[in-house]
Amino acid sequence: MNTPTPAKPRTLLEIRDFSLSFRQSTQLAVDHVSLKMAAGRTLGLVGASGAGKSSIARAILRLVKPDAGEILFRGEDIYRMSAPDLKATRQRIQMVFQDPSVSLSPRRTVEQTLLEPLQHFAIGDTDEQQGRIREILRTVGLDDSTLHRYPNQFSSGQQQRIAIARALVTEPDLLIADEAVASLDVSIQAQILQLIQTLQTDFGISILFISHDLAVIRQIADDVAVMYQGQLLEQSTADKFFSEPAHPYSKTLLSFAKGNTPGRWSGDKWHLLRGQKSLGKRAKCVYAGFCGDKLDVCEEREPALHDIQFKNQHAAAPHCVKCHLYDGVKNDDH
Amino acid sequence: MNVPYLTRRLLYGIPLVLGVTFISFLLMVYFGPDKTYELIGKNPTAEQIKEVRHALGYDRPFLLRYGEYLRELVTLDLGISDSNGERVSSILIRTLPVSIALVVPGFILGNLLGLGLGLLAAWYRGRWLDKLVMSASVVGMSISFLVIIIGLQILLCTPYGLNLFPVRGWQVHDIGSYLYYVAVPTLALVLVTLGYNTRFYRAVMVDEIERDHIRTLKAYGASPVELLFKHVLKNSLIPVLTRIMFSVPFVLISGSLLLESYFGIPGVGLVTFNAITSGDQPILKAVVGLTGVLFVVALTVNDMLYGVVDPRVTKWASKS
Amino acid sequence: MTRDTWQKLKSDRFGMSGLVVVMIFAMIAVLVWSGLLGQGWSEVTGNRFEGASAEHLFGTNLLGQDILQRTLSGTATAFEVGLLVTICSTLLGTLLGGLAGWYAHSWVDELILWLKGVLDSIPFYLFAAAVAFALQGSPWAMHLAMIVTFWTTTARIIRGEVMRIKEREFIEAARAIGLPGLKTVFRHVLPNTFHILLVQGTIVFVAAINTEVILSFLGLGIKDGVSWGLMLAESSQEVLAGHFGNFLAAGVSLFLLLMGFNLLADALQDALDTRRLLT
Amino acid sequence: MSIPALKVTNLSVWFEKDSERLKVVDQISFSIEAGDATGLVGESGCGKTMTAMAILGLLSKPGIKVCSDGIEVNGRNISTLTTAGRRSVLGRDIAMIFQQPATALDPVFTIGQQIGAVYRRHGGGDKQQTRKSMLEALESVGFRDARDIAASYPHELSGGMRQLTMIAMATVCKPAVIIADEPTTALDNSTRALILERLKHLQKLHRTAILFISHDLAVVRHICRDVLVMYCGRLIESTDCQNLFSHARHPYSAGLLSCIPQISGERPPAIKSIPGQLPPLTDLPVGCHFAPRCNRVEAQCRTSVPALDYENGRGAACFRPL
Repeated sequence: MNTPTPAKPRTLLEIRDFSLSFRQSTQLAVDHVSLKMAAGRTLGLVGASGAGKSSIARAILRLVKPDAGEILFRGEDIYRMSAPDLKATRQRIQMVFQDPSVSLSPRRTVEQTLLEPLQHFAIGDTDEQQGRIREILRTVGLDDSTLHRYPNQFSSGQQQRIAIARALVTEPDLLIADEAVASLDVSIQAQILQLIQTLQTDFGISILFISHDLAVIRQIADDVAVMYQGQLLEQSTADKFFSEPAHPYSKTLLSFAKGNTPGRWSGDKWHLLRGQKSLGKRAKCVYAGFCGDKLDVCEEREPALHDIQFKNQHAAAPHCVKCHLYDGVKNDDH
Repeated sequence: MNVPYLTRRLLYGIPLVLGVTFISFLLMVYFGPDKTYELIGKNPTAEQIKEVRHALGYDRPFLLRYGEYLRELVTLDLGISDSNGERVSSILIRTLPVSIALVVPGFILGNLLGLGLGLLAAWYRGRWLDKLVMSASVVGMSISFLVIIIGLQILLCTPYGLNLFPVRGWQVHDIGSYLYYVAVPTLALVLVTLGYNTRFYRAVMVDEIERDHIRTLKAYGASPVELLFKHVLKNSLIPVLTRIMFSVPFVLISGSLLLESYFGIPGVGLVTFNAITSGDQPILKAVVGLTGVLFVVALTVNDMLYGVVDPRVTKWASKS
Repeated sequence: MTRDTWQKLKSDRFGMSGLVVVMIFAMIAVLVWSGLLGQGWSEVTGNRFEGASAEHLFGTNLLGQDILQRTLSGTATAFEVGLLVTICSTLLGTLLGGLAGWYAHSWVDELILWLKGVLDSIPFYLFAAAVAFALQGSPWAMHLAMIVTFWTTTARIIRGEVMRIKEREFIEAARAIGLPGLKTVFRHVLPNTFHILLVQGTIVFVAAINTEVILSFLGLGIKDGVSWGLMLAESSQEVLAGHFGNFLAAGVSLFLLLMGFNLLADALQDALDTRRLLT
Repeated sequence: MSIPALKVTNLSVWFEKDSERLKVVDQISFSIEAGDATGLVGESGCGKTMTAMAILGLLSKPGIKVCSDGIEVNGRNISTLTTAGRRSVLGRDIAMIFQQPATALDPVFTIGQQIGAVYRRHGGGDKQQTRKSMLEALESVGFRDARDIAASYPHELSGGMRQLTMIAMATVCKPAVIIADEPTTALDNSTRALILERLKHLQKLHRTAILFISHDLAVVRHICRDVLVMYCGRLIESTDCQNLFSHARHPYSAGLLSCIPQISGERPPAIKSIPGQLPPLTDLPVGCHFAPRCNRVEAQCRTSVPALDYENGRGAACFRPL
């Protein structure tokens, strides 16, 4: 669902050369990633589990200590903000998690859960707060009777709606959804995706939608960014990505999603592709170990993130790819 | 067995031993009974007090006295008992075997029975056998150790009951007399620990039986015997081992304390009992120190056995 | 939430009978504290070892004191010891266990685990004896010794639970809006450990009463008052001579109260089955 | 008509808690021919795993009742066997693959020991023969280094590799039927495609009948010929995959299909969803359980239960099928 593109597409969030290592280890969970998010659009962040998607989400919420780089929200770096600015920023960025059964505090009523952010950010007086939480419940399709019950009295679909309501109650500019529908059944997943789509059109809210499921991303995202072992390999618009994926890994991801298999027949023996084993010495390009179009340079030099302009491309949503195949390409000759 | 894992477990034990000995030193020696007045008698002069205190070493710096206490423990030169002037180490050497002979049968029986009943109750959980075992163990847990001892004594050792066994004493010179004297204390020890053991082993077994891999085994036709004795037992060996290793020091000291003091059996327990009631400090000091060390040894041996039983442990050696 | 746990508890016959027994003993304790019952336990009102009679329902002991009065007053002592030790040790266990769990694998955690390890490895009765010496036989030595060592099991369980809760997404959500640590702990962590404290409390209560009996036998227990432990200690000599009054009165009362608490603890454990509340 | 590899007739499972009876599986009947793969599809709580466990007789907990008019493997009714009799069938004639590879294997025994035990338990032969067939089973699922895998412990393998060892265990005695309960749900895309490939390959090799349980219709389409759709414990549609995806006859199946997001070059239409909520087991609606959420509901839908009637091989339990 493409929202009417605003006149001047502001960049809401920009991640510049951001690196973050796993707890108590030097291995990088996020490996100098650069990423831009336009206001009012939904960016789908895809990749296998362990690619660093959730780490980026927690980095934006400043829940981690980064190794390098900066994250600019409305032009200001989150990691260098003063306490009051940080508090104001945290009001504008909210998150929804994967497993609804554990994202709500079990011993507190829905009313207490919804009121907590309002009280914490001191938004409006008690009457206004009561009105706001009732209105937000209606927006996510629940009625007032929900308020006085406990999370374990709801189905997983309703629990996720309550979690979304809690994220929306402070009217954030950016909503981060970390695998928000991954653990839901198909029919409930569809209801939640419908809800998110109405939020996009009615609220014009920017969403960072993290998922390993390309079909869900196709349904919900305006732009797509692909992560692999902590690195950003490609970012482009959804239409472009699903019709002409640039990076070899993007092509493999799409073929897996369509059910093709990573094995090869030789005689009657069926050879299993080895698991995620990298090429012995740390190949410069992180995907070299599996890339069908690998060049020699891929093992010597790490590819740069090439910016590739397309003819009718949306200004705020760049199209770039981190691959030596595009070293020579300056403009769109596809 | 990779050595770094073992050494780390041993190092982990050092602060524990230091902690135990420090606290026992603090309570037993530093704040312990002050013997100067016993030695001096009526209205002594300031000068005499100072001189006696110096002789007893009370005026030396705190850490030095603690160091002194540690040296005693390490070299097993534990000083002389106040009550009968015998060397503490020789008392312990004489009485420890008696305590071990007293406690071991009850300890083994209590755990084996507990394991068996726990296994039965776990396999038939929810059915009548499980309910029977559980309610019996609740009754077992609700009877205090002292009540069991006195009750058994009435039943088995007095004319009001069967009067088959001795009320007190320990004239053991051969197997016959050993069984004769150890029967009632062992029965008491088993009865008091059986309830707790059964419930603990049942909980461990139920936890193991409900694991996914047991369901897989059932789905591939494994018989209950193979399931229980090969898979469930081996997987629950760790919690079982931990419990046995950790209860060794306690049953040896606290268990024997009551049994020996009540049945008049000359083991470490009786010595400790008399030391408590009469305030014989060197003995208390020694027993606490030794139990602490025994506990740490049990802790380390237990961690080492982890490695043997569970292949996952030695690789990651997670710090529990 | 608590309404359906109460329903579940009511449906458990054993649990209910346990609760009733505990209530009866609690009533007796309250009556004794308020001076309506069991006051004359120390007066010599009969001669030695009288059998059960209208005047002395349970007969009299060595000194001619009425055993019934002593048993009733013993009930109050049992609750005194039980409640004091349970409340203090559970609070201490929750505080230290919570701290160790919240700051898992930090020096705070290591320190508390070390302290727990040390206290666990000192044989309790010797520790109680040492504390009694250090406090020159004050009547509270026993209680202090129990409190200082009984908190360790509660702390271990609470530490594990807090570490599990800490990883839950609803805690991450609280941190994401910048909720201060303390508020998060008291609003989102501790309420989820309440059910454990209830069960652990009943277990510690039983342990406290059992320990008092043995400490009294060792002469380290109740000093200025009567307790079932003292009565049992007395009975150990009288029993051989065929006087079972003290033994039966104290033994049966102790058994009934412990049985009541154990049944209640089991019923609470099932009713508050954590698997159901917090998968 | 050859004897079906697996034939289930009127299988029901219910919980009995004091007076209440909660029906979890309601009169399920179906059959699978040798060499065929049938999908059992439905959302969580519809009773598909319960059906599988009931077929294998693994629901022997107090309070759970199972009854059927026969569960036949290669024509032999296993539901009436004694427990010892059934134990000889489980793993030899009918095997099961579970969803969570992380916990499905015993952590303190090696892979070789566990697969060998299944072979030996079913009278496989002496030590050498057991080891040989165990290694063969591991090679047949694609492990070139079978000996290393056999010597390793479950925690040393990745999720995907562990699931492959489960498939090796399932096929070591070459059973007539394999029930796979969501074998790929806990795995990511690349490993998922790999496991499905292995199952299809082994199915053709040994002409094994596969009952493939899943909540993911796309996965079922990839591996199964026929498909059964379950809702609230009842079979509401039984057809082949082509027909289900092109022309589902039951409103719930159609609704389920429209909910699945598609990967397409151009921008997909707005997503559709099924209105309402899955009814709780404690108060299932009378008559057709889907009635409250169905846009084709009639009076009789709320009173009587539609039977699963077939029309040229395609069955739907609905009074007004699409």
